Amino acid sequence: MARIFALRLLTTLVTLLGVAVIVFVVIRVVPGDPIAMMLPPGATEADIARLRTLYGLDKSIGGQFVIWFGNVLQGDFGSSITARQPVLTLVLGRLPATLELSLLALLMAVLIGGTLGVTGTRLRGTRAEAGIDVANGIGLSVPDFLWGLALIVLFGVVWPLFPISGRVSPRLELPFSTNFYLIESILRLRFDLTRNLLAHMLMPALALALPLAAIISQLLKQSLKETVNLDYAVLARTRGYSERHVILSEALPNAALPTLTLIGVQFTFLMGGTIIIERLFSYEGLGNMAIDAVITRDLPLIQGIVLLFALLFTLVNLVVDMAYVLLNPKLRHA
Amino acid sequence: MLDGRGALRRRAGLRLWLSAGWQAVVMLAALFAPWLAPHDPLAQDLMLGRLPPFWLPGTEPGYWLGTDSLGRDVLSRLIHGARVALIVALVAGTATCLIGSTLGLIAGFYRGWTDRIIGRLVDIWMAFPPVLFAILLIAVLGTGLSSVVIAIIVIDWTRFCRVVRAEALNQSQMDYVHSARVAGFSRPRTLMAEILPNVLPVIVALLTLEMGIAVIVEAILSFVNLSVSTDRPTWGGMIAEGRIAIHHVWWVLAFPLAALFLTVLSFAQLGEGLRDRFDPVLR
Amino acid sequence: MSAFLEIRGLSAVLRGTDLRLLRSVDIDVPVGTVRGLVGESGAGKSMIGRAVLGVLPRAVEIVEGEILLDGRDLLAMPPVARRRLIGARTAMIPQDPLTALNPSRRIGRQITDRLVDILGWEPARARSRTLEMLAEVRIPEPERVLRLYPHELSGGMRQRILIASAFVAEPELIVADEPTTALDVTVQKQILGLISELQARHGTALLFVTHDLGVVAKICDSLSVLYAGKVVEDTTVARFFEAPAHPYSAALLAATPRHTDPASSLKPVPPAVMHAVGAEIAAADRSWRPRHG
Amino acid sequence: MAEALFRVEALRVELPDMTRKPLFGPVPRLEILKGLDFEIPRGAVLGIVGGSGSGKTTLGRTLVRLMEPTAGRILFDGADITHLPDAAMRPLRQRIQMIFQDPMSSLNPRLTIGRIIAAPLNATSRDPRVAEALGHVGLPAEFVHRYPHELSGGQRQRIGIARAIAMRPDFILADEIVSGLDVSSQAQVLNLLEGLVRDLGLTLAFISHDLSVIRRLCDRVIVMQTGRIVEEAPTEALFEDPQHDYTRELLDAIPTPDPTVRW
Repeated sequence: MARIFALRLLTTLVTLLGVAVIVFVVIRVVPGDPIAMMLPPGATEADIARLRTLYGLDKSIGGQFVIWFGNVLQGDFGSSITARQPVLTLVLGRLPATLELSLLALLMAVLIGGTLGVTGTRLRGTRAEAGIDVANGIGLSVPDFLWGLALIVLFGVVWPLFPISGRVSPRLELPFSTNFYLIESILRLRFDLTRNLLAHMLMPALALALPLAAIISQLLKQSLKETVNLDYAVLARTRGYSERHVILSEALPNAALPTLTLIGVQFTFLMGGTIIIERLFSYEGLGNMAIDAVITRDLPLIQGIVLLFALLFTLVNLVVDMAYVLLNPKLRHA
Repeated sequence: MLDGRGALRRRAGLRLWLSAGWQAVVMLAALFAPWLAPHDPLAQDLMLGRLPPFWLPGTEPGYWLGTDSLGRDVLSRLIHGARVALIVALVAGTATCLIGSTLGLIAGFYRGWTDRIIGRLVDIWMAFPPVLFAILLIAVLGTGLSSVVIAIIVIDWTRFCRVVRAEALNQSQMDYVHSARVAGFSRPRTLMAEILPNVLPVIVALLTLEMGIAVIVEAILSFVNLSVSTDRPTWGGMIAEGRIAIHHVWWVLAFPLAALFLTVLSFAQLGEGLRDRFDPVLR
Repeated sequence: MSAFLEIRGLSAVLRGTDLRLLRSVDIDVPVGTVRGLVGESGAGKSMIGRAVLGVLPRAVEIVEGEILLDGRDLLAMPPVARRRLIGARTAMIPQDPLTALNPSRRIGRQITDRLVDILGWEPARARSRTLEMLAEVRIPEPERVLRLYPHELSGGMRQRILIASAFVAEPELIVADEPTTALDVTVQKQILGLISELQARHGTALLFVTHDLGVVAKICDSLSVLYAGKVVEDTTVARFFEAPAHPYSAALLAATPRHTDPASSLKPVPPAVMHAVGAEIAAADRSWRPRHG
Repeated sequence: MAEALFRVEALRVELPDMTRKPLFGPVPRLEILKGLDFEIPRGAVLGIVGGSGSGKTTLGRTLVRLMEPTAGRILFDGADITHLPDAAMRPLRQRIQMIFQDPMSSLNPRLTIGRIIAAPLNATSRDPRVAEALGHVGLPAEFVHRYPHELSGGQRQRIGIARAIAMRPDFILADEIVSGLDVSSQAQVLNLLEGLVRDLGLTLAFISHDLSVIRRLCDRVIVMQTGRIVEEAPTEALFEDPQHDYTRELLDAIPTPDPTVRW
């Protein structure tokens, strides 16, 4: 097992190095003169000179990469050109909002998808299953962006149930000392704030959750339907266990395993989706900041956000792969 | 069971026809936009601003789906917007498919170091959020249709590569591939004549999905104002305008949204329908 | 004495169609005897075993007949009571030892859980009885084996576990569904020997589903030959191998390889026999009207 | 005695054992075949028997060069083919054919039967040779338009045979070709193969786990256990007077369809 983990860690490091090279190439090499790219509207001669010395642009490409990568490893992503603050501070300040949104969406996806998958298996061969299949088909082919828009029209305009912009109502006093608003509001027992936060998060989270819920539901149902016909599930039935027990206790632990690996990759897709969904709902997270950074050409900030996302994605995949090994008795003893 | 399959086939046939019907509508709109559109999609007339669609009170004759805040005709913009959507779907979808599938086939069939390099590359690519990657590329490359197409290819080739690689790998372990070797087939011939026909259904399904995805990516880029130039109407651009004035002109958002929904769904259905119809194993 | 398991006029169709899968099947398995259920793939032999245990696939619908377990008709019972009765008095030895054990649970729990959950035994009693049973199927170090996961055991060992698990609660009927098809011949011989020995010692009624007439000759007392869901011959093993009565079962026996007499074995089934048995099925179907219309 | 069609000398096959692959350094190797010597005379039918894990399938795949030997020599018709590269092997391929265990997996599901049989043949001789091959295995010529999944198991396996003989090979390897079939189809396929070997003068290696099938078809038998040949003898002698314990064990374990024979 230690061998599998070590191997996996090694490939993760290689991936992260590759990510760094590509970010470097796209941002620093392709545009020709990166300084010109980095110039915010209304930059002065002094800005240009400062940036040139900062990035050591007189050096060779390889030399530039080494300097740049060295800085990155020390957590120095430079300073934002528009906000004139260290990139790391800005990025870490926004990260909690995006994490809370993604995790809430993941939770919703697992609950919706899991329920539909198990129910579909329970009702296999009936009209209800066919209905779940149709819903899955639509959920699979329509992306989060469209779900978000549809939710805005439905529950923001036609039947205005929820606010359509922001993370929290702007007029509220916030007693928070961290940026994990949702978690802190629960810990501080300020459930009025929790409700307000959730009302803002519900639609963006649902938009992010629906495609993943459809994938989970479809894959879980498929693998459950195979598993409930395996001999061990049949044996459990002949021993007097109910169908419910067979699905939940015998089949689910085994059928969930392939679904779990899939959730890893899909969760990174979901996090990638936060970028446009945050924009759509004016939610103050990393993604919204990233789009602003691209529009204002704040290159150090873009770089920082891309690297942070890449780090998160590889970590998610690493964690899921390791969880898979831990949960699979065949690999646990390898 | 036999009856069940028949019913399934009929329903699949209906879905295929409905999808093909919508595709035809989009294609006709794109081809004949100047003749079909009742107005100039760019003509502004603030006197005619914020007209609602035809079934609501306060409309002006000839503006069926209303106008936006600047008084531009929504229907005409919708029809003209089909052009960018269709070009992106066809060009970006096909190019992404060709590049991704080729790499996937090679990696899955030849294994060894090619597979390792391509696999590592896919891993690295998967570490980037695709939307951010696309936006960044456009920022670097500059806006314009060709940049949009390049961005879609660059971010989405991995989708084909991963799935096609897995399928090619799966197929290359079947005995019919060993049998081709015993028959004296060369490796490339085995790949093209034996494996490709078995991977093709997957590729076709992915291709139609990708066409829908390409349309969405373009809409997202338009939405953040990083697609083609603003004097060309796009569905995504309309959605962005509608989102800003959502409480006044929701129809500017709703109609292109509906068009995108139908387009994405019909591409997905088209893929399934084509497979049910033309795959000998399912036929 | 009446048989412990009696199947009377059992017919099944593909759900929602008139396509018959079982055609008025009659089968008896008296206490302490072994009944072989033989046929080629698609003959419905596994389906009968599954019908007895109440685990038919959803696509199969029983339309008439009775399955009497110790005189009580399983098909007339409410589902929960039927499940309890089957769970308490019967057991199954499945075909594939690789998929018959849950890969994510330890061996011990897989045997003892149902003794506690369903039969209401004390956990300690369940455990000691399980250890006793593992020793009876000659599994070395039973204490250690209880803590293992299925993938840590060979195919032959797993099949022993499944046999122990089938006999552990002293069932009166066991349905064995091709229990040795996935095994090497040398292992098959040991496993069949074990099943025979336990069956005789515990006096269990055994319904043994197999495609292999050789296996039938070794462990069964009587057999039913199936073709297209119909019992074409029901006889004792001694009589059958002496002189099979039905032309189809005679042809099946002649097609079976026999190393002691290579020249007269492996005879292809003559087309005339297939036509005749096909016509027999068609005639039976013409005179059959499903009870529910 | 004439020169043997196949001669195998000290054949060894090792495979990398990926389950014990260390993080760095070479992968440990698993020995599958541990030095085999035997010959297949022209026109002979050789049975290769053994349990699972005996290496019989690996031996077959190495003979037809689907797998690369680690050591030893394989001579086909006097020519050393042990390490012949793919391109040099290709002209010999049509003389060495194989029939696979699972016809569902060995017939390309998305090609018609006609294309499956015709694919390796050159264009001029295609149609008559396909028809001839189908005739040999007793299937109607219309089958060329069908797809594999439209046939029964026995029919599929006959297509596997037709594909092999359409090449007019000198040698055919049959790997467990009846183990997935019902007894009636099994008898039919075996009788067909027996007739073809006789009529076409083929040399055949027949891999099986089932000694009673071997007895009917083969002249000589090789018994394998864990990568070694434990006994090689003419069929009659092997069954009448087995020398090795493992052979006796295998023979004893056969369930003969005769309740009067003690087991």
